[in-house]
Amino acid sequence: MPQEMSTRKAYGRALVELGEKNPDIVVLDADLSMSTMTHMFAQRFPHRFFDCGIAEQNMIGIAAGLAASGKIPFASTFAVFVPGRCFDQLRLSVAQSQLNVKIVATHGGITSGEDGFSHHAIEDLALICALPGFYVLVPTDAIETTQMVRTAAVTPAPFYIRLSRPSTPVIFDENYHFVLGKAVTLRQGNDAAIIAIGIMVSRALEAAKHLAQEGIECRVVSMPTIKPLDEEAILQSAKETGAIVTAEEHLKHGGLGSRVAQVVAQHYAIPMDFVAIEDTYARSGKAEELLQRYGLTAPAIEQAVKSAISRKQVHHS
Amino acid sequence: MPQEMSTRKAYGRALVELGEKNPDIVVLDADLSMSTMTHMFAQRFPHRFFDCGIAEQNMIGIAAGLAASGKIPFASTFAVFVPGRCFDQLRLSVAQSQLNVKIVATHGGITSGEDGFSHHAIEDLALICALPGFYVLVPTDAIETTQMVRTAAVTPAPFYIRLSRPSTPVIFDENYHFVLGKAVTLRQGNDAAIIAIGIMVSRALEAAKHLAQEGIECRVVSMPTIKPLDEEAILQSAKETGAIVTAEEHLKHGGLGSRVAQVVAQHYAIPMDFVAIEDTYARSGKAEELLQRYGLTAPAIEQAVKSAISRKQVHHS
Amino acid sequence: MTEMPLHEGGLAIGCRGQASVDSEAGEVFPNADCKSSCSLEEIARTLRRHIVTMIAAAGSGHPGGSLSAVEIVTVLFFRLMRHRSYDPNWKQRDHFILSKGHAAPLLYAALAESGYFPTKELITLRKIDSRLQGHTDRAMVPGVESTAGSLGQGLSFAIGVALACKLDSLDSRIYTLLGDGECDEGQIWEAAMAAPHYHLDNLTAIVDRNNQQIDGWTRDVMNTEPLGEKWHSFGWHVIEVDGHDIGQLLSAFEEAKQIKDKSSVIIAHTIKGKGVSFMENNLKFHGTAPTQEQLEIALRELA
Amino acid sequence: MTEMPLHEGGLAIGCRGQASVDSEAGEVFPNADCKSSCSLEEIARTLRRHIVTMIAAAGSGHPGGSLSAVEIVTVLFFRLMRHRSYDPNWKQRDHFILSKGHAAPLLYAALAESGYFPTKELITLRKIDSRLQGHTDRAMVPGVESTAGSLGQGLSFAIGVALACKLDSLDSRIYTLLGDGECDEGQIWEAAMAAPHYHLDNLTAIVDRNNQQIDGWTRDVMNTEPLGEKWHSFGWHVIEVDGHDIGQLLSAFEEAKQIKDKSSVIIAHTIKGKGVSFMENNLKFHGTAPTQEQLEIALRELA
Ligand SMILES: Cc1ncc(C[n+]2csc(CCOP(=O)(O)OP(=O)(O)O)c2C)c(N)n1
Ligand SMILES: Cc1ncc(C[n+]2csc(CCOP(=O)(O)OP(=O)(O)O)c2C)c(N)n1
Ligand SMILES: [Mg+2]
Ligand SMILES: [Mg+2]
Repeated sequence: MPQEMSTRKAYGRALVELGEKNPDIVVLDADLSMSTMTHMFAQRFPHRFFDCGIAEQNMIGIAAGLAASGKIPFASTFAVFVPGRCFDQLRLSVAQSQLNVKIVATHGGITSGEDGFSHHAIEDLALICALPGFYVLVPTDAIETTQMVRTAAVTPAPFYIRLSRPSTPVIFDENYHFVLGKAVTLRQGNDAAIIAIGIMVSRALEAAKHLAQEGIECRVVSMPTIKPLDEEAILQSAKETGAIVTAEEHLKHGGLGSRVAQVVAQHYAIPMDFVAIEDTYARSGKAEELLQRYGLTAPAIEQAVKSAISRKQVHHS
Repeated sequence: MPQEMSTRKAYGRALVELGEKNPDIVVLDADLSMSTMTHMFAQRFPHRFFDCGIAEQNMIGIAAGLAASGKIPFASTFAVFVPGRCFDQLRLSVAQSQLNVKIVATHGGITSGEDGFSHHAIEDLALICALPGFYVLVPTDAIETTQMVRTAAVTPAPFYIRLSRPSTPVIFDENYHFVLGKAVTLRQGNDAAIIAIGIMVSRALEAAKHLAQEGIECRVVSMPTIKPLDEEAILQSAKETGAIVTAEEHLKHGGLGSRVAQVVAQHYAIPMDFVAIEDTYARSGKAEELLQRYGLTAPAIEQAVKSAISRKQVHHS
Repeated sequence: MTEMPLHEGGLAIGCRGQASVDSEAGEVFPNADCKSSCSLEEIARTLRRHIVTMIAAAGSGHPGGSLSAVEIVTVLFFRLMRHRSYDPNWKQRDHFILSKGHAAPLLYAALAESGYFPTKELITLRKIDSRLQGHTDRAMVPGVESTAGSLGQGLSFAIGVALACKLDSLDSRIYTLLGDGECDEGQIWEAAMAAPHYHLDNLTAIVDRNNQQIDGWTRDVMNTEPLGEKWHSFGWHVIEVDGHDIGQLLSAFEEAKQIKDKSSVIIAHTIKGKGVSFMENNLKFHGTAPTQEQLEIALRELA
Repeated sequence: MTEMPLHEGGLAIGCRGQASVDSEAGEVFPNADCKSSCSLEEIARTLRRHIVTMIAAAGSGHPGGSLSAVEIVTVLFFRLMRHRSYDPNWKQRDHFILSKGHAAPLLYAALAESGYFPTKELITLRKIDSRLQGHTDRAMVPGVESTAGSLGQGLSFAIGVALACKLDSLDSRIYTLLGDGECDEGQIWEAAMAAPHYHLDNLTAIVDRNNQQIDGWTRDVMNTEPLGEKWHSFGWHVIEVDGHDIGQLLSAFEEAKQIKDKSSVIIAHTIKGKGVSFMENNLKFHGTAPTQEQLEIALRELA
């Protein structure tokens, strides 16, 4: 495994691997197969690949019909178009129909960069988590992506897996084992916990390293399954550290932070802070420039950790 | 004003009133004008009413174009179809376009009843709050609805107003004055605060009355503006009561509760509980039966209040 | 729950769950007995009685668009489609996908009369613990292939099923019933473009052309004419019939079967509320239940 | 920011912001000077140079679909449309709504050459503090009427603008440019059904029929043929032209103007990447920027 690889590339490869093993795997795309990497599957298994053209709603309906007939459809496009362009189809034809459809959306977040806000998926998690029955996953790296795709293929339920465009650091080694619904503690620490997803995990680790130099020991938890949440891991972090910061490439509303906040508030109220995109759209720019501009950085996490720690029990004295 | 009236009926009347005063008001519907009550406007101002047929996406785009040309479009259908059937259109053509479009969606929640889950809007707030720039409102009664519609008409920004199907108690009198972005304290109390929206406000008042009989004094706050939230009112409740329960006819994910939890966690962490629909779809049934079945009742609120109170500071001892 | 007369015609009872082999075609028609034991017209009348009765019992529902499509569904379930009420997921079956989900009462009536569940269950429609949801839920009721209620989604779903049948080399036929108002939805045209592109000659769509939607006549609300030309220009073989004429429907479906390499659509000209005088072409009965008094008149007319 | 040669033709400079009255038509053509001072062909070439130059400077973007529609946009901005660069929101203006938002570089070039902003700003395309977003943002750039980037939305928006013009008794014309792949989107057909229903004869859609989308030729990815018949069956007046032939475009737009009571669509047959040999019909250049070396070749070809 190279040091860096995009999660979508790992997805393309995993699909081919699955396709070899299981003839029921079928793949759909909406005229973006070169970018979502489903073209790898299309080339190898042309008869099990369906390009739906630029018609995301129809793609989801077709996937549902295929699933109802025993196929295991993987449907891909950019995260900004699914769920956004076909939410009602995901709702009725997949979630309410309880069908075994796998949505793998690439170009999540703002790191799709220069295309601008029409192409920045900053609200997909808010939407997809509003669909009862869906598993919602965000991998940390290419290795985890592969395992998630395999897991989705053998778990009969609707899945949403959110990938990103750029190459990102490979964090796990080949021995890593993804477990559906389980958080992964990447660093120990009891002063605060940083719970992160996707590209923010490596930034969380970086922040923790810096904070350790200042004597603040942070636990770093990656939460690859956004739904259902690993409530146990969250509550353990809450109890053992007393302060939680979440970090995600998503709006503050409706994503990881909002989901963790509800668990915490309902079971073990402690101060939190949220590293996420405030209520605004981003502009065109290079991925790294945008992450800086919209506060998705290690320093932003460090600041949030300090803020949460400063609020520990103050008002309970 | 009668004792009971549906908020959608108040909407239909308010539209006609606005239409008389302002020739720029135009109204759109998607083949549900009899149910959304826009037919009242259609009858009075046929040339300013556009039925788009069963094409919600097109309706939003047309509304955006009208707004770009200086009109003030009100677009209506069921809350399950807008935002769900046209999220990407609301995103690009309205929110990202910063256009003055008013969405008034009726049949919010599960009280649309017997039609079943395809017609139950339990996720619309999660979606619409994920659109930067939108004001999101849920009126408590018919009186407040009228004022909200008037406010939306004179405030140049995208609005989403969520109404319900059944007749509901009229709570406010004619002297009531809706203020955009402000919470309304309907009952004082310092043991816990119940923050509620829509049909759950009257249930919250009922719960507070019962709890008072047991010596628990609850503040009842209605939060007609879900976005932007009245953070001040929330934090005041948090500080003065130390326990907050939210109540809404919506999924627990992404609605009022999730938004309040983030404010609380970030500024003044206290125990909370959530009266909302758990992660599931509801079935066909009478409105009242469904509210019972899915836990949207005064007793459920009472229990949640007790739970939140029981967690006050326990783990901080 | 009120006890209501269900007016079981008993006509189709003889057919329930008994597969028989049509030796000519070499195909299995579970309901082949119907062909001899009872006329399709009689079955249609029975379904209509079920529809008005169950909607009256529910106190809400959609009689108009259920009644307009009765002959279409009758011909499919009681003559043409291979299906087994005792084995709803039979791999070789033909598929019926109801896209206009508010016509659920019609589908429930046809399924009950085909033996998928007791006809006396029909009366539970829309009640809190019933399987018979206001709009169809595929997870709840045997024989219901798709979850519906949000319009415009059935044709896409049907394409998925048709593609799967092709992949599995099954010669099943896939039928989907659309409303004419439903054809306003863009998703219908996305799907309409895709089906012939994928050469799905195992797929037949039927448009219940009753010329009404909720807000009025389709030509006033959103004109879909020339509807046949639209489908034709999207690559479909188009057949127009009187949707209440069983003979025309039978030959239209037969014609559709013969067409290779593309999909067929049957535009079935119908009357909304057909069979009940005061419901016919009456917008009000798109989504209003008959009163007890109206029910009695309706049942008399359908006797 | 790299300094890049912008190859300002200067052709259109004489036209910028100077309204002149075409006495024959009695209409205000701010860019009427172009008719005499410079040929539309020359302007088209200038726009092409801007497009490849700014996309090369950005390092990303969509040359193919920008180049294919150059003549369409040239004819509209520099001959037919009433608009004022010094008064972008002029109430009486004609409207251009770019639906296929990835052709933003083309629109930016036309706006700059019309005097809405300096041509030297073009080079800031897609850079972090530029107004020139990767896909158009109506709130940022004067002259940009719609926010785009998610395909399928422009025609609906154009209908809204056209309805507003009718309500306000303005005789403005509304133009919207669609991709042919974009016609896969259901929303296009929802809108296509609605425009003639509302009798919007002030609306003209242009489909850039370059026969390609991202995954390949449209006939392979999702066949839209017969495209003209589809629009015809949706109630439109259909005109087919060579989209690189300025004469044919001019008379098509003139014809559209004469059609009453319904909307017109011009199916402009084009070549994706037109004007740059190695980009023509080359799928790769749908969404890839030319290298510096490729840019130089392109500019030589467009000299
Ligand atoms: C996406 C969507 N929008 C709106 C509705 C509300 N609705 C239910 S039935 C109906 C009219 C349907 O008309 P048509 O398709 O002609 O059905 P029929 O006349 O056969 O009853 C509408 C608008 C819906 N169910 N789904
Ligand atoms: C709703 C939506 N789906 C997918 C895309 C990604 N996308 C951008 S351009 C494009 C192909 C467009 O093809 P066409 O409309 O023919 O444009 P042209 O050939 O003129 O470039 C696609 C699929 C998008 N922008 N919007
Ligand atoms: Mg109809
Ligand atoms: Mg093209």
